[in-house]
Amino acid sequence: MDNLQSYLIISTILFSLGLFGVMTRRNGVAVLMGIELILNAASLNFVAFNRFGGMRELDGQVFGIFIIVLAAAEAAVALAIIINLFKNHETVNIDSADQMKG
Amino acid sequence: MTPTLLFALAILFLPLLSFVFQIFVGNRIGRAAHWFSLAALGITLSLALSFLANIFITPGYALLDVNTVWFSSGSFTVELGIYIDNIAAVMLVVVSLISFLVHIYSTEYMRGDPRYTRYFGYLGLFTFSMNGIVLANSLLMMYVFWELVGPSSYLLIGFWFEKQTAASAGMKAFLTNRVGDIGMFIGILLLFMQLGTFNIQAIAEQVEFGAFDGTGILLTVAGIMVFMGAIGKSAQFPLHIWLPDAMEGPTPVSALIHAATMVAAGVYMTVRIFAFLTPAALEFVAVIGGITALMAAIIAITQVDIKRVLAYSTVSQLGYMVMALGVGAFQAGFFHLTTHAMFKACLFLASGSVIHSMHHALHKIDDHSTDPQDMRNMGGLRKKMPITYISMVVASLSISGIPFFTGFLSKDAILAGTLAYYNLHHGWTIFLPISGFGAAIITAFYMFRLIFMTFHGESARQDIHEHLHETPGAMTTPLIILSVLSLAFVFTIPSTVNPFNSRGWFTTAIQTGENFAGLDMEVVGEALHHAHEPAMMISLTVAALGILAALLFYLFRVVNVEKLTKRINKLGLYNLSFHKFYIDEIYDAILYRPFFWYTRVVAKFDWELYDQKFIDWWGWVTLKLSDWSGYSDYNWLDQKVVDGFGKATRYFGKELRLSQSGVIQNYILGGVIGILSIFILFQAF
Amino acid sequence: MSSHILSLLIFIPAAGALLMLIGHRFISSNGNSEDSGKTAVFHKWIAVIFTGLQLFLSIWLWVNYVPGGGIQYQEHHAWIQSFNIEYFLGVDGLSLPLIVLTALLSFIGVVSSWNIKKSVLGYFSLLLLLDTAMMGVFCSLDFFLFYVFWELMLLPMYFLIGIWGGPQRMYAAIKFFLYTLLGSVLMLLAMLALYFYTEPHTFNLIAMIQSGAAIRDTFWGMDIRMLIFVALFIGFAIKVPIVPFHTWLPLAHVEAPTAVSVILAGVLLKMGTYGLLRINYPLLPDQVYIFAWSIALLGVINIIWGALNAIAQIDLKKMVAYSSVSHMGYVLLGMAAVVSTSAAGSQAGINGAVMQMFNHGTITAMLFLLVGIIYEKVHHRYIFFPKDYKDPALAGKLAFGGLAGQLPVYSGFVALAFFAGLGLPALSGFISEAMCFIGGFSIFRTLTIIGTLGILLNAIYFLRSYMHIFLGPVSNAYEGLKDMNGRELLTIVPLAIIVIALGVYPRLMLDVISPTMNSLIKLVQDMALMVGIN
Amino acid sequence: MSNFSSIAFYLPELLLVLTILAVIVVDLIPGLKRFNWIIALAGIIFTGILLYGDYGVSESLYMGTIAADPFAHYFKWIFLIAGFFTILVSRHTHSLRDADLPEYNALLLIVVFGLFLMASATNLVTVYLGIETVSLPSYILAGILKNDRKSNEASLKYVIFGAFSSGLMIYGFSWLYGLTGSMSLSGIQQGLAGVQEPLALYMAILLVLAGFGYKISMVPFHFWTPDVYEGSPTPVTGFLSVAPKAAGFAVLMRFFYSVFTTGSMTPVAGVDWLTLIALLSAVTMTFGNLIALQQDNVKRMLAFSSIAHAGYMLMALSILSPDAIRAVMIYLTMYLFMNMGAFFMVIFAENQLDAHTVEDWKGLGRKAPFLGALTVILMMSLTGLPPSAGFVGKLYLFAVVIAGKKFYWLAIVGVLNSVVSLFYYFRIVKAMWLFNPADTKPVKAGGVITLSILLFTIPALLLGIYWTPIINLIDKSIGF
Repeated sequence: MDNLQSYLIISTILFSLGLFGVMTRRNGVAVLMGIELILNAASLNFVAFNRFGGMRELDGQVFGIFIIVLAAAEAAVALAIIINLFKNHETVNIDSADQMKG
Repeated sequence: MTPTLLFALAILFLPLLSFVFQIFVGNRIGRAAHWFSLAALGITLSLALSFLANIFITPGYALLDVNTVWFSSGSFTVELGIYIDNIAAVMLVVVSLISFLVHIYSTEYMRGDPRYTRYFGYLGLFTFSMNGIVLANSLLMMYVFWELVGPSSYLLIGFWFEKQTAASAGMKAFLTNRVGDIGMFIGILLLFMQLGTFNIQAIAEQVEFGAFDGTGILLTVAGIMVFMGAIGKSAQFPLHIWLPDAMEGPTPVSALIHAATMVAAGVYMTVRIFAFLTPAALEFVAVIGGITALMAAIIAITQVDIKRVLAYSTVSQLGYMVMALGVGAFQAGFFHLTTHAMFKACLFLASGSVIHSMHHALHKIDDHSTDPQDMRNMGGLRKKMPITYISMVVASLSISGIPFFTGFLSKDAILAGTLAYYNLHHGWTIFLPISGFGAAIITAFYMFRLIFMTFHGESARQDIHEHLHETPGAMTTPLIILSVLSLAFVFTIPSTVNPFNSRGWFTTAIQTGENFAGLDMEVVGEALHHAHEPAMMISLTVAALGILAALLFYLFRVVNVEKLTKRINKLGLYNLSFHKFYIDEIYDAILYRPFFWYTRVVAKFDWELYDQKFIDWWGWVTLKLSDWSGYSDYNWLDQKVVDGFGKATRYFGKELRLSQSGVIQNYILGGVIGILSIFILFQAF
Repeated sequence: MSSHILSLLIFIPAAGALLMLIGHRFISSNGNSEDSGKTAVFHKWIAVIFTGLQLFLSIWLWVNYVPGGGIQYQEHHAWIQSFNIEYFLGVDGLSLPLIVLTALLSFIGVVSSWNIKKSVLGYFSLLLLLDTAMMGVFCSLDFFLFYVFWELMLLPMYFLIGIWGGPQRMYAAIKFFLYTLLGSVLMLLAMLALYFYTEPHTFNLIAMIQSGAAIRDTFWGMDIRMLIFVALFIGFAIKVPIVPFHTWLPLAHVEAPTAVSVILAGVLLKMGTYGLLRINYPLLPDQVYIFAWSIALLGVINIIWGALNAIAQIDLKKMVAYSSVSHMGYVLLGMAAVVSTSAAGSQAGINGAVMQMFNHGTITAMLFLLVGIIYEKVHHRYIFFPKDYKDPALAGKLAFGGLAGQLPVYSGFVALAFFAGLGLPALSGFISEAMCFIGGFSIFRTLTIIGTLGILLNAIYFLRSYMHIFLGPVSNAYEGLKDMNGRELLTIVPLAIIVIALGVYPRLMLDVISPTMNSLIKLVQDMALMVGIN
Repeated sequence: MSNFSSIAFYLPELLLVLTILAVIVVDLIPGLKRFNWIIALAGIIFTGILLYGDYGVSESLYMGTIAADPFAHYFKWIFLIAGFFTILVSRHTHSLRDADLPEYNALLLIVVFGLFLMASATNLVTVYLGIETVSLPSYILAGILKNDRKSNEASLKYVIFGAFSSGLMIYGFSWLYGLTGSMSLSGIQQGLAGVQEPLALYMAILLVLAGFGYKISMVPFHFWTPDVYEGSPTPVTGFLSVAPKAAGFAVLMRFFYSVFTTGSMTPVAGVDWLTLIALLSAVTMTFGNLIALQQDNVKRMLAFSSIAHAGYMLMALSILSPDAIRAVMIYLTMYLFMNMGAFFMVIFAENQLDAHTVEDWKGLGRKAPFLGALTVILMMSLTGLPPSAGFVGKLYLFAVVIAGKKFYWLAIVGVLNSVVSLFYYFRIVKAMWLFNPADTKPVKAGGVITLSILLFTIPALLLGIYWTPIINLIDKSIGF
């Protein structure tokens, strides 16, 4: 099982789950989680490719760390905004923000 | 510049000068301004006479033939030129003489009119245009002046434009003429494209040397096309409808138009182009003339308006002239043009004199409802207006073709021509002499009907009668001059005084025309010669018959006219004549109304459908799209129509903006669907 | 002076506009945008002086022009080197009449706008800007420069119609704008295609003539030359306007203020046909051969369709607008004759077309001015009131009648203009129309014969409307109308003189244009041979 | 170049970072708080001076992760100008009065820094880093009016859509890395030459395009644009509509031209992304224009129009040639002036009249004739009518397409779209000039706003008449 293919399958599943979550969840926090899943899928890919691709450098691993860092920052900003949403709308349901359309 | 050219230019431009003077200066001077026009026309007339004098010296020779480039772009050149031969010289005299006399006459007739000076200006313009046609050496130049006759007639016929009928009549004349002009223009184009020139002499020459080879169908077509101009101008069937309406103009104008200018222009032009009219084209010409002559004569019988009778008589006589040219009696046609100018001018001016007198009488008794032109209100005028009466009788005798009068000479020659034509061709061409002689008998009848109804018998309205009196000298003098000119000897001296022989200076000066398009003039001449005597016999007989009938009907009242009328009318014949064969009504029903309806439809289509709803088609498409997508209902159809393109784009925009639902997850969905569809799309292809 | 005369000619009005904007600040007492009487007078006189100066220069240009001397008064500077765009001006026999026409009509337009009340500054400065753009179009010999001026016209036109127009002005303005822009963007594409297909790449219209012959390519199976021709043609056709691209015209004309209608009909319409002659003809002569019949057909359709529509109109201005459609048809018919095998025919056609452009400019300007004058007097211009007129008592009734007695001078000029419009000899329209017909007839006989119907149709609506308005029983509704005043005469009389002068002595014009146009014919015919399609 | 020696060429960015820090620090000192905008502006000016010193440099920094090349250099000027004027104008925007401006300025500067990074990134990591550095402060900026529901909604939509898109992109990156084994753009290009799985590559390209497309608001990743633009404070909207879009194009061009293109200027193995771009371009501009027709809110209309402008620019990228890059750079330059000018005008209208919809703008031209006239020029330029900068920009775009002799249909779609765009741009002009205002009381704008509008209108007009200097500059800046 320790081959590239299995990692890729897992990452694809993660990606799909993330995508599904982003598209279906109403709760803002849950949507954020979906996004995190997508990022993790990418991160996993990087690491896996780095390991199985026979590369000398560790740049894939480094990228993985970068993703984690930036995902954290992103989550921080997004959560702040969702809190603000809650302040304004008394809900974290992102459907409630549909004032602007058309 | 030779004196001849100078004179010719003076003849052309003096009337124009009169026009310019009257328009810009005239109304500041007032009535006295007419002296300027009289002087201008007087000089014109004397110059024209000086040309006429020349034709006795050198017959058959062009007095003047000059050419100058009007404008040119290298290969395409348009020349202007003057060509004066005997025909033109005679015509010039006719035009300027009649015009001059009409000028004199009008000083009295139009006295007190608020636009008195302008009237004289218009007369000048008219004379100028007509002289231009006469002098032109090229078809294009002729067309130019031909078209100029349009507005001048428009202005004169509609001179009393406050009358709706006058205003419409002017327009009708102009537009009807334009129909013919289109044909003439196309004909000119055809000739130009084939021969590269507009010059009439040059065209004739090239035709002579076989520029149109083969069957000459093209030449026939070109000839007929050019002749269409004459159909319009000379009021031939089926474009004769404008002429009777043109009676709405002042009576002297009618005299000018119907005797010497406008209507004569058509015949004159046909004379000019005679040399290259093919036999087939001439046949067409003859038929048109024949139909016109007979039909107009029949209409004239029943008219009660004195001027209308004369108007239809004019149409009929023009038919004669055209028919004459058609059958190859070139000389006779032109002769009749000349003689007709004199006696018809005389008739019109005389009728004008009557109307003038009637008008004054009505004015005196304060009657504004009675029509001063209706013959039924006249009668017994001969004692009150002797000069008018005599001159009118002279002219009537002339038009009826009685010996000792000019009409006899020319008309007889035409009738001989039709007879000769029948002798040559047989068959259906019997129609031509029938038409000719038939019209002759009718002419004599209706002319004397007019005389008797107007001048003889009891006065129908005694109250009017009391106030009638002879018109002043300025009006009677032209009458006298014209009636003298309607006497036969004027045209025959010094050669002969035989009233049955037309040989004289005129026939010497105006030779039998040439034809290069296939008509053998010698054969025609021979046939004419043979037909001369029988024609004379028959024509004398029919003229006598006609006058006799008129005598019986209207002077001695042997026959009860009313009863007869009713009897005839059982077949609708009287009405047919009285309503001018319903031609105006027919045109109205099948041409004018549908046409204007059509233009309105076109305009509606252009704006309301094409422009405003063009994209209703787009709209239709989008409607279908929306049906499929289930997005839209039919409401948008009811919305105000913007523009086609705009509508569609806005509509699509409206549909598309639905995609911007405001819900973020739909956006993401949109992105994912987008990316997937791109992926699939590109994999598929 | 002569070396920069064209630049002067183009930018004098713009300078006037600038002066107005600057002067406004100093003269207006409160610095307000609204006009006081003082500023209004200032703007009017600036406009008159600057357009007058331009008119004077254009006449100077005409007088000193040497017919047959090729392109004169050239100015040639590099503009954007990296794109080979040049500031290239020049005048030949094709553009000269139109330059004079533009200057004349601009001047007359300014004079006729004397009674404008609504923001005088804006009106006159836009009018002058428009003037600059129009002049630029006719002077440019660089396609790019031409295009810039071409588009520059749209903006002032939009405002002039949109602000000073009639009740439907906004609709008319945007419609005009969209329609013409649609045409010009296609032209832009064609221009770029020409640029990239010529070697070396150039926008220089003179240089393109030679290198243009080498363009050979296909796109999706279509000849690229044909695509370019069609794109350019549509661009120009909208301006002419050629049916079916004409529907912006009646609306824009009707809604525009008088002076703008005059310029619109007098100058802008000519740009379409000018563009065809300047660009399509020399650059793609083989396509001219292919499309000549279609151009003639469209010309005939224009003649007939425009006239039929004009007949049905009850609004005098709309009638005149449709008459423009009809009259521009003659130009097209004449232009199509370039392919005629007979030298006389092609020369008559092309020269006639150019003359018709000028003549229609003057005649239609007269017509619109005259309509404007009556509108100013009675505030409507109906021949018949429409069925849904605001006053139900008048709806469907004749609106005028017998004005000829009340307004003799006015009706005289209207008669002159109408007769000129229906192509009466001795007035300028006749010569050019006849030449167009002669040209057309030399190659497209049947079409031309159908086209000659226009002779009749044009007469119908002019005479009918004349009768309804000026003849017949005098209507009492308009008592106390004043005849034309001096200022109005000043706008009409020069045009009337030109109309008569060119009708009597067409050489005034023909001698100037024919050398250029004849060489254009030769060019088109020779190049078409060279390109190989003939 | 090694990390240490790279610093010499990285001074502008470093100064920018210092400025950011200074702004944050100064904000903590009560007495100096009100001066922080001066520090921010001064920082930008000095950055500009340092940047000017780097003119003509072409170096690869930090072991090939960042390039200090003329291409990036040119874009940096666009970012600096946009940033400078946004900070300046924001101070005079009424709706931002209550906001925390110090934070605001710092955030803006961070965005500028991120844009610098985006424009010069030559490595997957730096590309990602750059995009995120731009995005994160942008989310906050969009929602900086904390109590404004619209602003809040804008930031929410922005963050979710942004994070999602960058997620897609990063996933695509991972595949690229896997396929080629390299992180640097040049390495990936070389690696792609031998790739055997076009499908995977294709998927990767699409995912990457999603990330970039979101930044330049390309259909179908444009959905966030209108809502965010409408909800954000107007100066932010103006900035977002220009600077990140420019940076997005910079990174898009760099990426596609140096990664998905072989050395001989043809698309990489079996993936015809040129046709893809052409299609997306047509859809994008049509979509943007058609919906813009329907808008009544001026900001929203401009948002949709900015989508359309992205479509126009993509049009050029469907042709693979240096001219395409040049054309896009020219267009972005022109777009900077005309679009930001238009947004400044919107700020003016909001400030003085509280005008949001086209209806509110009625008669504005008569109340403020000078600014009204400038607006006409800006709208003309946005429509692309000569003589204006917008026209010149479009001219170059169309020239590329025509010269490519391949996508004539795209050119036709493009010009038709310009015609459509006329309609809505001139709705604003119509409202301003063709209607009479209720009252003719003149409306005066503050000096800064007027000056900013003027400064952006002058180039919008003058660059339409003479643009050789810009062309020369850009021609020197095309080298990657």
